[in-house]
Amino acid sequence: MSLRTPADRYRMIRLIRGFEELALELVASGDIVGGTHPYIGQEAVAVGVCSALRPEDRLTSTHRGHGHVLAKGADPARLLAELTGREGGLNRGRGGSMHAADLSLGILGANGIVGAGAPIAVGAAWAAQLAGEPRVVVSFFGDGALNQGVLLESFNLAAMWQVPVVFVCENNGYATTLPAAVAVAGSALGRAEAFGIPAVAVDGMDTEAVREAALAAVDRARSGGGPEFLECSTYRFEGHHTMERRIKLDYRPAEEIASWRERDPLARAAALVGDTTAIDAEVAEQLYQAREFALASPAPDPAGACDHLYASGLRPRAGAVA
Amino acid sequence: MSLRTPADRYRMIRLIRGFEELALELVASGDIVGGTHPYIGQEAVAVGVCSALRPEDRLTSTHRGHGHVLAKGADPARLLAELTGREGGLNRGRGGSMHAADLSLGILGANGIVGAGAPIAVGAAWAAQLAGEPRVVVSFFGDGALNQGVLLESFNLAAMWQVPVVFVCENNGYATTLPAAVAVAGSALGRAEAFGIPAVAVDGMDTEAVREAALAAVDRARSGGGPEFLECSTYRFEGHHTMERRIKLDYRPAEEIASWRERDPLARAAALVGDTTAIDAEVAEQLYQAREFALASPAPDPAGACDHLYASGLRPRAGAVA
Amino acid sequence: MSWLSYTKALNRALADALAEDPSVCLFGEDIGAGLAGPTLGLQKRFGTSRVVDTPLSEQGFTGVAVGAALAGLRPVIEFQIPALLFLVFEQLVNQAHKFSLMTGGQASVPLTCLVPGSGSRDGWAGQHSDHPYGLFAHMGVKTVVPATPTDAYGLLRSAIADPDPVVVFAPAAALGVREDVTGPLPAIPLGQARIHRPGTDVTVVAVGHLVHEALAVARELTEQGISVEVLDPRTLYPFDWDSLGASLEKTGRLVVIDDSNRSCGIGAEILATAAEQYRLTAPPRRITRPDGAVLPFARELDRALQPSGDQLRHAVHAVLKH
Amino acid sequence: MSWLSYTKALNRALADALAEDPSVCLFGEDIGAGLAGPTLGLQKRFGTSRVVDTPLSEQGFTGVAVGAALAGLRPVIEFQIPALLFLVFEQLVNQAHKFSLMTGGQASVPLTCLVPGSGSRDGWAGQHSDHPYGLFAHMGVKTVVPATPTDAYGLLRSAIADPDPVVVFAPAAALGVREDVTGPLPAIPLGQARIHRPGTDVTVVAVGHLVHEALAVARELTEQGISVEVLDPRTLYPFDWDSLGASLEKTGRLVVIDDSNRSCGIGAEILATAAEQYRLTAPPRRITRPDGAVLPFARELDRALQPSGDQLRHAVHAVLKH
Ligand SMILES: Cc1ncc(C[n+]2csc(CCOP(=O)(O)OP(=O)(O)O)c2C)c(N)n1
Ligand SMILES: Cc1ncc(C[n+]2csc(CCOP(=O)(O)OP(=O)(O)O)c2C)c(N)n1
Ligand SMILES: [Mg+2]
Ligand SMILES: [Mg+2]
Repeated sequence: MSLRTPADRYRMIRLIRGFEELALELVASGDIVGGTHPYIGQEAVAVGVCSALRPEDRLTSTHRGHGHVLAKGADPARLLAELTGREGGLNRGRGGSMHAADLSLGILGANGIVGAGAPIAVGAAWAAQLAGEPRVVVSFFGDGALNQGVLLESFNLAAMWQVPVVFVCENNGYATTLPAAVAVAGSALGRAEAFGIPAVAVDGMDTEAVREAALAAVDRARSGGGPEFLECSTYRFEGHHTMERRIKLDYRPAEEIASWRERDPLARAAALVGDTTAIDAEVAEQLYQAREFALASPAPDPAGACDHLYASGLRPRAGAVA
Repeated sequence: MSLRTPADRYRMIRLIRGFEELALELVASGDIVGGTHPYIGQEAVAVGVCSALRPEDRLTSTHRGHGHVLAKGADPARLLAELTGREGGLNRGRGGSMHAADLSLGILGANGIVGAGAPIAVGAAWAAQLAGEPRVVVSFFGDGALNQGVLLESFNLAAMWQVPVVFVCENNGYATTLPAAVAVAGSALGRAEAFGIPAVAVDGMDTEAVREAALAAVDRARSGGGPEFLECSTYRFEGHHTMERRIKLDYRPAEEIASWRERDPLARAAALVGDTTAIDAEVAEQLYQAREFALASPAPDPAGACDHLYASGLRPRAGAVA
Repeated sequence: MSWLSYTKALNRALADALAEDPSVCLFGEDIGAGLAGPTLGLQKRFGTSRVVDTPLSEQGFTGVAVGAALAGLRPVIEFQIPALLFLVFEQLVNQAHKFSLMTGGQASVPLTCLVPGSGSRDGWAGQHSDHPYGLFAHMGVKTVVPATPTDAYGLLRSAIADPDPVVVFAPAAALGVREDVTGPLPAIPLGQARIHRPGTDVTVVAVGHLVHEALAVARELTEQGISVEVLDPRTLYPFDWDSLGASLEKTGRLVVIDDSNRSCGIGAEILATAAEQYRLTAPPRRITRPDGAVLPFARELDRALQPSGDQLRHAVHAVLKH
Repeated sequence: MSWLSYTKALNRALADALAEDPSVCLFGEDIGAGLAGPTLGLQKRFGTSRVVDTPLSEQGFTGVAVGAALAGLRPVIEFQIPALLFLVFEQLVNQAHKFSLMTGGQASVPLTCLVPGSGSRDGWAGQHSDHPYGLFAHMGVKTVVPATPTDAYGLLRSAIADPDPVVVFAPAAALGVREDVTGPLPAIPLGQARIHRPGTDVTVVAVGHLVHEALAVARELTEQGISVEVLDPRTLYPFDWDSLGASLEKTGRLVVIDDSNRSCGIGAEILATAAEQYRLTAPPRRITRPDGAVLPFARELDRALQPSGDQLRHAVHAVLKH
């Protein structure tokens, strides 16, 4: 799915938003077990960045990964089937929300460990460089990841080796309940710059602004200019995890949420398109089909619980011996 | 042993230098098993920094720790007995060169893992802050440690919590064979500053310059001003490890070594004292006594090989059962 | 009398420890909000300087806790996910565990790590579902897995009071267990097993939440005239070999049920020691996860890899055939 | 014919792999200088882009290797110290090991970790002397411990060719072993044990360098009319249970000698599986390090904690009493 025009990008934002709302519904109904980390509010980042990528480019994602995975082109039906733990899912139901991946599209996976995707992205970029392939790798992560040592080590390696990686920090102001203001000493931009990585602040609620910054970073990386860092200021409209719909936490003031909601990237993207009725209808249909597909896809056979444990085909001993 | 006067500091530099030379001898003779990481050439850093400390202050050290341990006041005889693996050693022969510690003097140990001392120092500083004790903690580490995630995480925690810690980077230009120039993107100072930690470049071959910078940093930390970072430019005159006396490596140009040797901190400190004959003789005697003590101290009884494995006194099962 | 949940028992243990001993302090992510349960309300009661919300810097703050412990405090760290222990393996097993021996008994590190929600939680998938207690039992870090609210309370109190590092696993599947309690709860010494149900035909050693599964099976088998002794080791390291021995002397038959990977797990250790020291009437059995298991996302697959009551029943019948 | 040392065999394996397969690349500290031995001369021959000297960022570059593997390369990492595996436990067991299953078979991570000098090296003390292969066998990462030069060559080649992560431990005490070899060396499949010496009275399973100790004891016991079969598993995970079974069917008696901690070690696994599956004539024995061992610095103490030929002799006599 191309993201070349504002209408394409609006459509993708609409799709992600709708997908996430559908996911909320399926969490509530119990069809998605364990819950998800909703991406609602942050869509401009995934869509703006991925609009700057080519099919052969790669990305690493996070626990809050649906937006990245969809924007890079994954089939919403198969992503939803993954979330509902079905055989038709992207990962055959083995990964779920936090590990959704589509290697054929360069999506090296959502990740359950904060910061873990960054060195993987650097490694994939390093491999492209070694092969002389003009591929760029994007590493998405949150403000919380800025305090992970492995991420800072990755900055150093990327800068030292000048690999084609773009670090995209989605600063939504919080790591779960912890405000970035009391967790991140100095500034996000300053951290990247300290490693000699050019760093740019971007309005993460504005798809076009993100796209512009990403295009510049990706082009530079692709042409051998080395890594770049984008800090996208954004906000999650939902709780950290769907669990928060059941437990009351008061770490974010109501006015803060309200003021960010006024900057909804969906509305902003729609404004560039004009009449969105047709697109909205198409996306609604696509999501309806996704839902049908996901819920009709069979549950995995328990006999295959150890399938793919080893790429070599090694079958481990079972846990109980008859 | 006070380090208040230039003569005191010269004496300590002389002691460390002599101790390290003696250690080289005992490695060659086989009395020290496994070798050491010689501190020769870097003495100005340990002595300058420790001259700014009070007895109740603490420090964490590195694999190249003899200088720090001696400058903080450890008994050279007991340190040497530790290096020779004797019951009379600081650690009863259980730690050796890389784990030499004297908790009674606030020496929280040399450390075998690069970067590992930094969060420990921050933790000790945090504890002092919680207790309202005016204690400062110094964390020594090399340029190689600047690329360890845990060290950068420690910068963030120290800055965020404004604990009384002084980070002292002994930049001797190399991590084993790897030049800092191809390992550390950006600058050492810039890394600390990125976390909002004031950072100062110091001539690490000049004891008085180091002392002055350390006094300022320690005073500020003690009075609640938070962490500071000192980058001491220095050089090790010997190889990374005594092993390098046996294998030939050519990662450092001979002229480079020669030019740094001309800036020997020992000569520089001596120049401030005038006639050093009496001090030299005293130190020589002290080292002679240390050697006598170390080599006369009994080897540990193998029956006590698991002594102190648990502070609770738990005795583990043996590895072979009769 | 009150109806105490497991999570509330952990909460009470932390509160009592904080109230009784000013050297106790807590570190962890989102513990101010009490997100995981055990720390609920503690920051309000004991303040932000003793109940410390940490940035996402697991290595850093674990090292900080080690340093604070060396400075005389008794830190407790809450980890949100068992996999976070992988991130801090160096700090726990290579630093905290080794300080006492390496310093010849100068230092002790009274550090407690609490992992509420260890093992599988529906829908959390491969990176959030490990039960890595065997790793710590191998390295020699004291390892506790309470099965009931009163044990959770009593063992956590002892862990905090212990002069050595202790890791306390609170299995997700046990967090919902409730118990009637009256009056103040006692501390329970580390290293003492609990016979939940005496029996004469077979000894079933059950770990953590599987104690309840084992008790259910034992009750059921009574009707078939089979007398099962259910032994909960409670502490996996140091293990209470005397209690196991006493039980095996009675029954001569052994089945272990343990929700961790098979190879080199605690089940292996129990069978090995039993084989060395006791002549069993029948070959022993263990029920575990498969070798090298990674729990898949889909519930059917996840469940297929976890030990079940059925497997236990089967194993008990098998050892009774001899 | 040549007189091949163990270290040289590793060196040859790396060189041949690099020469034959352009997707093989090496990462590690001081590997350009060939400091640890196995990489000597490789950077000169294959260039700095395939033999990469890394900064001291173990987590970072291990993650990089995972990313490079996902992008189609076959990275090998050399770790200078076994304890560095603790630092990268997350990257190895929680990322590399889990990718295949979590992605439903989309991804494989053909990553090899080589640890030359594992176990005790005289004088390197507590943080440099671990033999943590049991941790990987528990988590399910393929784990190899070659005892001889030809096995070192052949197993390392297979490890590099394998589509899954493999950790290869080269015990410090085996690095000096030499062997006469002629012609090209074969790859040796993972998961196949080697009977070093057939025998009929007792099966001695020996791991790594202890194979040579076991062979010496076996030769000596022949003179007393005792026939010892020496079995080297070579791969600890997956373990060659069939070969063990065949041996035990012959001898009915089992002794394991293994230089790692007792509790939950590979020795435990071997005894446990033997107890489950075979009726032994005598209770099995294992000779290991003590529970939770930390190797003290002093040579006498270090040696006291390692398995010895004396203990093995004693154990063989003990199992023969029955
Ligand atoms: C290393 C690590 N620490 C803690 C967690 C638990 N956890 C999951 S998401 C999260 C907050 C992440 O914050 P941020 O990086 O800002 O991303 P956001 O959730 O805001 O998108 C935490 C603490 C984890 N998964 N990994
Ligand atoms: C985390 C870690 N990585 C690697 C090593 C092996 N090693 C010991 S010292 C050293 C170099 C350290 O360089 P630097 O920090 O600059 O200190 P210096 O030796 O120059 O004093 C290395 C690679 C280690 N001990 N710990
Ligand atoms: Mg965030
Ligand atoms: Mg250095």
